[in-house]
Amino acid sequence: MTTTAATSRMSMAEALRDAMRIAMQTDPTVFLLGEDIGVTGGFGGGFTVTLGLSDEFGHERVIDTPISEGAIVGAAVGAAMAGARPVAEMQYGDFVFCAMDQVVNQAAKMHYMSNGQVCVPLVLRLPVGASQRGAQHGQCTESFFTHTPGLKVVCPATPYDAKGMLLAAIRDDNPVIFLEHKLLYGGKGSRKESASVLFGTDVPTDDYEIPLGTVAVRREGTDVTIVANMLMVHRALSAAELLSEQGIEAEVIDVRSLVPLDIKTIEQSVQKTSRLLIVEEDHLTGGWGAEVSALTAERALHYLDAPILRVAAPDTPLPCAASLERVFVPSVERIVSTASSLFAP
Amino acid sequence: MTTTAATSRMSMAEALRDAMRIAMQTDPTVFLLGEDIGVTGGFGGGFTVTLGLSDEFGHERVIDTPISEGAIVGAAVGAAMAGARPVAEMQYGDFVFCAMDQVVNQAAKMHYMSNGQVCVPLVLRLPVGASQRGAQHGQCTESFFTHTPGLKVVCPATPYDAKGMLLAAIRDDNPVIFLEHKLLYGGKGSRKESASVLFGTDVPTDDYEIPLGTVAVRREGTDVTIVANMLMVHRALSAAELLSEQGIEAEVIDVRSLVPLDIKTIEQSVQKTSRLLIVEEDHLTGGWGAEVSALTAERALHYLDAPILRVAAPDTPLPCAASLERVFVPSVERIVSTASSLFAP
Amino acid sequence: MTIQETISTEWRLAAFRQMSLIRRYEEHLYLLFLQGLVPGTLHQCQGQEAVAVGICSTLRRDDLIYSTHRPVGHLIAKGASLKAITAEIWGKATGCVGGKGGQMHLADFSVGAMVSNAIVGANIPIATGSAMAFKLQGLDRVAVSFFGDGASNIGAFHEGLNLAAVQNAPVIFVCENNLYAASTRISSTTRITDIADRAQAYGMPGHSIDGMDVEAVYRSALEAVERARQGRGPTLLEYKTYRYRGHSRGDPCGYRGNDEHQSWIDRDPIERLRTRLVADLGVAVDRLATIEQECQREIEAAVEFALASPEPTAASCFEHVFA
Amino acid sequence: MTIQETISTEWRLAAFRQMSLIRRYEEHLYLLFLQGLVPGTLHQCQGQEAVAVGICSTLRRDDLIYSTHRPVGHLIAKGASLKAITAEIWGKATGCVGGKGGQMHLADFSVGAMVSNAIVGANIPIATGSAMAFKLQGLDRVAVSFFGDGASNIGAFHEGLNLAAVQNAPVIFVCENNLYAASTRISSTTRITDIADRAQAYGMPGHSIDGMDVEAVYRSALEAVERARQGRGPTLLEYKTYRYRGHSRGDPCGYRGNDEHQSWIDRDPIERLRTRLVADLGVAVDRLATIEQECQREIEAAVEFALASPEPTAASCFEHVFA
Ligand SMILES: Cc1ncc(C[n+]2csc(CCOP(=O)(O)OP(=O)(O)O)c2C)c(N)n1
Ligand SMILES: Cc1ncc(C[n+]2csc(CCOP(=O)(O)OP(=O)(O)O)c2C)c(N)n1
Ligand SMILES: [Mg+2]
Ligand SMILES: [Mg+2]
Repeated sequence: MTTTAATSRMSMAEALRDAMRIAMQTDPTVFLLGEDIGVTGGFGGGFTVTLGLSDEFGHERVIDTPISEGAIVGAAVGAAMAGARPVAEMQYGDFVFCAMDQVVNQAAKMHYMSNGQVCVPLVLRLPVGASQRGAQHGQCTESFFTHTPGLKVVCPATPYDAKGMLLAAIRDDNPVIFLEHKLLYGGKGSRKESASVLFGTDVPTDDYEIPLGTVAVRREGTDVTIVANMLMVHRALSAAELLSEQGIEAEVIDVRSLVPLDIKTIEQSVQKTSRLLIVEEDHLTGGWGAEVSALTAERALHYLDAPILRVAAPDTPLPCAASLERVFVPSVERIVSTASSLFAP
Repeated sequence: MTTTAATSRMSMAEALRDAMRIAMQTDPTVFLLGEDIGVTGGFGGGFTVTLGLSDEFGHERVIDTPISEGAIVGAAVGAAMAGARPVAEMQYGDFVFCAMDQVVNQAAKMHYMSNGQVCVPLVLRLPVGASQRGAQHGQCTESFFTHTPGLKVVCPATPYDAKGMLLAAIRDDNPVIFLEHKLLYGGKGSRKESASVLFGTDVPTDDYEIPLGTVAVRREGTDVTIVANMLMVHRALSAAELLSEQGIEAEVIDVRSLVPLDIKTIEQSVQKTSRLLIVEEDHLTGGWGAEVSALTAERALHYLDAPILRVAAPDTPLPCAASLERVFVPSVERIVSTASSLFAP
Repeated sequence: MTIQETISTEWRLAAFRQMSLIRRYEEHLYLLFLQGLVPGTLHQCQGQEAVAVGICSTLRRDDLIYSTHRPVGHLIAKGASLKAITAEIWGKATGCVGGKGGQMHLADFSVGAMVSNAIVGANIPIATGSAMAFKLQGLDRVAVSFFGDGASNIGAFHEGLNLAAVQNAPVIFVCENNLYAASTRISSTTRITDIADRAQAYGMPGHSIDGMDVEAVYRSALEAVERARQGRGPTLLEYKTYRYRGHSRGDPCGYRGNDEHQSWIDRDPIERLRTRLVADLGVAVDRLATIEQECQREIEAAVEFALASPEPTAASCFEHVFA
Repeated sequence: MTIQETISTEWRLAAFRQMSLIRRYEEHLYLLFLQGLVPGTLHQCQGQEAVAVGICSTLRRDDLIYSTHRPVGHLIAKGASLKAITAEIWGKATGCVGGKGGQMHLADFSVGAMVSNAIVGANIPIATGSAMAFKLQGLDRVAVSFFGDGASNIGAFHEGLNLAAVQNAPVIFVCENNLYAASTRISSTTRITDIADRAQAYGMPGHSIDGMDVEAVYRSALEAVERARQGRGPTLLEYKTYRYRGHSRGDPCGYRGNDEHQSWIDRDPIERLRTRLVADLGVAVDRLATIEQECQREIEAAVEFALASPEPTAASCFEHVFA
């Protein structure tokens, strides 16, 4: 990050919009497609992210599609193979299951199946995370994609990362699954999510990229490594402050890129702290955290002074009521108490 | 298994057929649906499993559907909620991605979303495993389902288990994903898979169930625990014989049920052997093996004398050529050498 | 005797009551929402009451309906407990699905209202499957799938209708064409104007009908339901209608014009039925007003019940994953 | 001057050559298969040659085709390297996709033949997307999606055609209706007989055409391709045809009758064209025989090439996961 560049206060929704604007300005083959993303007088997608872009770039480049998730992703695959750089949106990440064949059997595999002769440079944006809408509107779907070879999977936790990673994702020659947590959008007014945690930070107004495949150490610490993504990064940071009061210094690593995964940095941190806690909003069983745990058990077992623990959503569908959602989504308290338990004698 | 019962030599395809026959005889609400499963003069599905059943039970109970994977699973969900017990088939497991919304957002969640007021007693049969058909006809898809709360996930490795588990699955009140490895069907004649490993074993002809949620210890050993499923159970057993020649006695556990998972038995075995090797045909990253590793790193870390290792398919799409498929699918040699490496000084 | 002649004043009064209950319930919620008192999301059906009521009036209690993200009208018309659905919207333990569902996932299994589905189009093959199960079991029950114009563009519509047709399943597909899918006008997502025309692609009867006329809805539904019940297969029924309020909470409808809006309000199904009852059939204005007051009291009682109900226990989050 | 009159003897001779090459290639492979010499799976297109050749003869090299699990005809007609596809079927390093694909996944990017797709229907939205990209870039290229009767029942068909129609995308949807999807006859999976009728559901032109007549295929394709190229949108073309051999390797076709089979062989597209050339246009029988011999030699050279080619290296299994 060049510190001399001009910055502007942006929510994550604004930062994402800024990234798409710059990408479209700098490359005429970039276009957007999704439901309700460009309608005049409309929403700019489910979370205002594309608001105004159809005015700026026209409805030919900001395409409102029918409710046809399979065709949205399928068309993105076909467009990408024909020289364009589509940015497709699912209104909610949960709807990607309607398009799963196109993601898993097509987008992910075509480069390999062509023996490297075609590329599929598409971005699929998925709003994820619980927000009091129930079981079909709040799943964290990371690990369906991390398990699919050929897909890059990224999940920014800050406006700055969101902009730089989206620009990098659009310009990447591979299909990139781009997860956006609803409570991090920080939109304004009536379309703001009620439990939002992040409202705006200074983000450079110019064109910059954050290389995919990197993690970010958000807090240094010596006693326990906490690996988290998206909303959970923020909860882990809050937890780290509370742990610090108990004399436990946590190192918090934001795995903003799950594929490729910078396991080296995690491993080095674990070598230092000897303790690993993974925090994810995804379901426990088979979440991306299981893979981080398995990699650590393979590569750094002898450095560990305690079991590898995971704080995750339970293996239940997502309930709707706020009171139940609070039980479901990992809380700061659960992170603190689980981290503390690693130090139990 | 009652040893007095009459038995008959059955391939896994025959054992599965026998289970469906008994289920349909004993319960009029059981019916089958899928592509090419009941056509007169046809195939009995992609792998002869349902051959003859439409003659016996009629085309009303052995329903040949259009090529509409989403509607196959969707109709199964609806039928299950209306008092029937559908057994749906995908011709190849890979096509389930066309039906993923119905599996993940509907079948898995409806019992929970109804607060326990409806059940979804369906079975979804998925032929999996590499068999020289390339990237879209051979994926092992276990971990997409183990990660989805509300689904049971089972994967027999023998004709005996196949029959008893399919009967249990059909009679279970939950949606059960039933994985069948193509190279274990052991079909005869022109429709036999070329690299099949299992041709027939004695299977009781009567009605019996194997409780879902159990593992089977296929070989006892003291030095290393090898956890594997489906085809890999057989390779692990071959590997165990070779390891025995090196003086290493492997305990081989067949995780024929992935959800529910009997982690206790695995844990106890690891407590005995102090070494764990996981073998799966699924891709390495985020396979079910990652979860077994993570659970072990959480529960039995201090028993381990060596890193937890996994032998899995690589993180590449499945290539078609036999020469490449041999590189892709874990071999006996890879299992032996990886297991041996756990004993390196 | 044509079917039309069988519509009685009693039927009309019952329809008036149900439509009024739906309208007033939705408006009551809307007012509470404006005061910030409704948790979660909100998809309302003001303007579309005639479809829900006309369809469900032809169904038996043991027939199943599968609704959508916009379920209140369908549920009320099928006879669901108002208290239980209200408590569900408020996320309470007494909610119809214990707070797990919320506004988009309402149900009342005692009257055949299955959990409403928030994946657009997903209930189409599901309803088809229920109908196939009825047929398999030799029952004369039918299943109904409700969905919108937008849903007719998703793969599940195609697969579900085709499977139902070829299986001759006793299912009725009810497309409420309110011209918009969220903010997107139907003309920008398909080149046809009548969704009913798609029935031909499956060799199935399809009819496009005025969804602002509860009697027209009733007559068309009666024919389709009888057809299904008699084993003569599915029907696609499209009803032209309009949603008066926004797509979901906080939608100011910037994408559509006031004139269009007004033209539909001018054909309001409740006012139309009121006129018919009062002007043509001599029902006293007061009688209708009494019905409306009764509805209002029922609604207030339901909201009171919801507000007074306890939150679900934390433990219930973990219940009912498996049967 | 009607389009028909523009068909020249040269065009017919070229079509004869291509159809013969496809037929003889497939038959050659079939004989090798019977001897157990062909690895992997096998889905052949004998009988359907006229569709592949008629369509591709109207395309430019830079137009894209998206084929299926039954790709050989389409690939040859588009001008793909016979050696490279044969080597691919044998899983060799010199295969068009280095052995990674196999029989169901053939390609030749130098002539616009994209990797053929073995998920039924999946190429329909993909071809639509390529067409959208052409339009976006202001190019006058077109995309073609080939698929079967069975594919017209999957959701991707519905979503892809509707999106193409509403986007006015330069894409041509070619449905080869060979009456069967694997073993399942079309009459048991849909209630309509002409898949082309489904075009109405999307406000798109649809035509049902004799797929055993390469000239009829050519004329219908020419119209659709020109339409697309001129920005007037997509067309659904359905060709009635028949697959002479089994669905895939080892299928004895127990589900269909000999009479039906024979009735289609009687209308064989290659023999029909031969008759036209010889009887109507005075082309010498020998000239056609020479063409056929040339085809045969080309085929044998391709198989020799494949057999003599090296296996892919083990390392290549790990290559090209990411760009
Ligand atoms: C598969 C899927 N895609 C998108 C959505 C988001 N969404 C919810 S309602 C809606 C519009 C639905 O339009 P329509 O079917 O016409 O029903 P209406 O809302 O008008 O009643 C959309 C896009 C969804 N819930 N499911
Ligand atoms: C989504 C999907 N479902 C099922 C299959 C298995 N399958 C391969 S080809 C085929 C039949 C296809 O029929 P049709 O579309 O008519 O093409 P044809 O084989 O006749 O050329 C089936 C069922 C598949 N490959 N993909
Ligand atoms: Mg609508
Ligand atoms: Mg066919």
